[in-house]
Amino acid sequence: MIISEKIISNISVLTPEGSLDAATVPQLKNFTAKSEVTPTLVLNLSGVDFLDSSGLGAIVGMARNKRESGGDVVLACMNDKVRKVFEITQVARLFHIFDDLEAAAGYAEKQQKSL
Amino acid sequence: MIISEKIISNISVLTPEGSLDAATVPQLKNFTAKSEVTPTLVLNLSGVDFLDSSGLGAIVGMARNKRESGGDVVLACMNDKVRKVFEITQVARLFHIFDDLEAAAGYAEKQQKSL
Amino acid sequence: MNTTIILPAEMRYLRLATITAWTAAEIFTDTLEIKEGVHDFCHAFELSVCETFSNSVRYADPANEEKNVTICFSSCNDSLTVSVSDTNPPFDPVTSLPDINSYPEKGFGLFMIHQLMDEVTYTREKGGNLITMTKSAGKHEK
Amino acid sequence: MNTTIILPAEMRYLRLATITAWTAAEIFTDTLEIKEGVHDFCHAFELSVCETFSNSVRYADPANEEKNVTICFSSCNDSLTVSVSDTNPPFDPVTSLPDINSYPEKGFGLFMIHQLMDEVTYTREKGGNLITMTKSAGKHEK
Ligand SMILES: Nc1ncnc2c1ncn2[C@@H]1O[C@H](COP(=O)(O)OP(=O)(O)O)[C@@H](O)[C@H]1O
Ligand SMILES: Nc1ncnc2c1ncn2[C@@H]1O[C@H](COP(=O)(O)OP(=O)(O)O)[C@@H](O)[C@H]1O
Repeated sequence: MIISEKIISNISVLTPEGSLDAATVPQLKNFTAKSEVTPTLVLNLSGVDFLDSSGLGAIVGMARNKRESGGDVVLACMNDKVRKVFEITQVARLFHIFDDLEAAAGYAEKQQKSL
Repeated sequence: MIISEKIISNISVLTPEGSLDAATVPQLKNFTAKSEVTPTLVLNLSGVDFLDSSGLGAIVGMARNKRESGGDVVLACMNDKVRKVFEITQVARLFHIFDDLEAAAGYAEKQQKSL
Repeated sequence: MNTTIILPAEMRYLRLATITAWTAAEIFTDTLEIKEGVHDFCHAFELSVCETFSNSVRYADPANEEKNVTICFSSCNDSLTVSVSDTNPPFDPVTSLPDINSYPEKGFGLFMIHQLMDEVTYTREKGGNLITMTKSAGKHEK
Repeated sequence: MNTTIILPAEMRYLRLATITAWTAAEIFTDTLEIKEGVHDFCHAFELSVCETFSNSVRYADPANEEKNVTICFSSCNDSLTVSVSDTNPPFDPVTSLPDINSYPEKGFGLFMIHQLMDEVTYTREKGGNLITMTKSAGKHEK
């Protein structure tokens, strides 16, 4: 799994690519443990073609960590297969989910400013 | 396997898409048996991601039929995996192979005119 | 269709398990000449096999070396069945959704399988677990 | 790695045979952390399994119903081996290239396998054919 990081509207945008599952989740956790990101970040899921419950759990854990310290995780650009996992588990209602990456980063920036 | 047909420079261009193998070759044979194509045609392999010996044999058979009646089959746009099959079997030397579709159709048109 | 794949109980084979599941489901829908809902049907098998295979790897008994996980596909009319068997200790197949508001990081797997499949059974067999999951390609999305 | 897949001897399973071969080869190269030539290595397995599986289907004895083809992957150091076994009548594993100038439509399969693999053996076993093919991921293109 390749994970890249960029800044849009002063917000860290993480873009994992490939399958986010039990085999690759350790790489995402490793990446977020090491990299310095803004308090509120955008997880751009446009490159994630498959998500399982381990990947979902990792995203939920990331959100909990961020929220405990006043930040947040905002989700963007999930395909239908990924969205389905968020929906059947009802995890979707924990998140702000955007179809557009710029809109997600804009929302995240406003959130972060209001801290 | 989806096969489409169009005309470039007065030449029929056949574009099969997907895997051209023992399981899908019957569809290519069916298509060429039914459709009316120019005496010289271009087989555009840009959409063929995999070729096996059955697919290769079907292309060789198509070339034999065409040449027996004075026409030809010109090949275009094969990826590395497909090219390898042509090379290890030495079948490559039976064909004119182009990387560019327009160039292939141009060459085929000249061939056909000189009949 | 009657297809079996036997994989080592290691997480790096997860990819092979899921791609086999997707492709087996796709071939099955081809034979039925079903066009609608094929993507969702294949995804249900991909995801359910992913969840069960990764559980079989994760909860394997470390003392038991050289473990395998066996995945079998079989069909009956318009239903496809996949079974996943391992040599793990038994477990209680709870299927309730964890409390979302506590931000749970696990416990979604079996719940999801029950959402995705028409029928799920758990049995204990020959010193291992056998999970059998069936879904009809004719029915529409639950 | 020790992976087995058992497929019905029907051409529509060819896709499952080839995708399994590609993915098994890819997982094997991951474990070796080899970066160069991975694509060619995986293609060699994809194509060789395609050729042998489709032969097993094509040349099956029609009288023998409910036939299966078994594909096994195993590794040793930097070599991956795949064996394909069927329940077909025996055959003479000729490996010469047909005369290209006569525009042959068949007879390329076994020749190609010998070009793609480092070692190919043919044996007759338990009323069927067993073709075993090995390739080292370390060596470079033949
Ligand atoms: N194949 C298995 N072998 C042993 N225990 C299992 C197996 N599958 C599931 N379990 C048990 O069932 C529990 C619930 O599984 P699941 O719903 O997939 O959630 P999670 O794996 O995230 O905890 C697991 O925590 C585990 O204790
Ligand atoms: N699995 C098999 N079972 C029976 N006969 C086989 C098998 N594989 C190959 N053969 C025989 O060997 C011949 C050569 O095979 P191959 O080189 O793949 O070319 P082709 O299949 O195009 O003829 C086949 O024509 C067939 O007679």
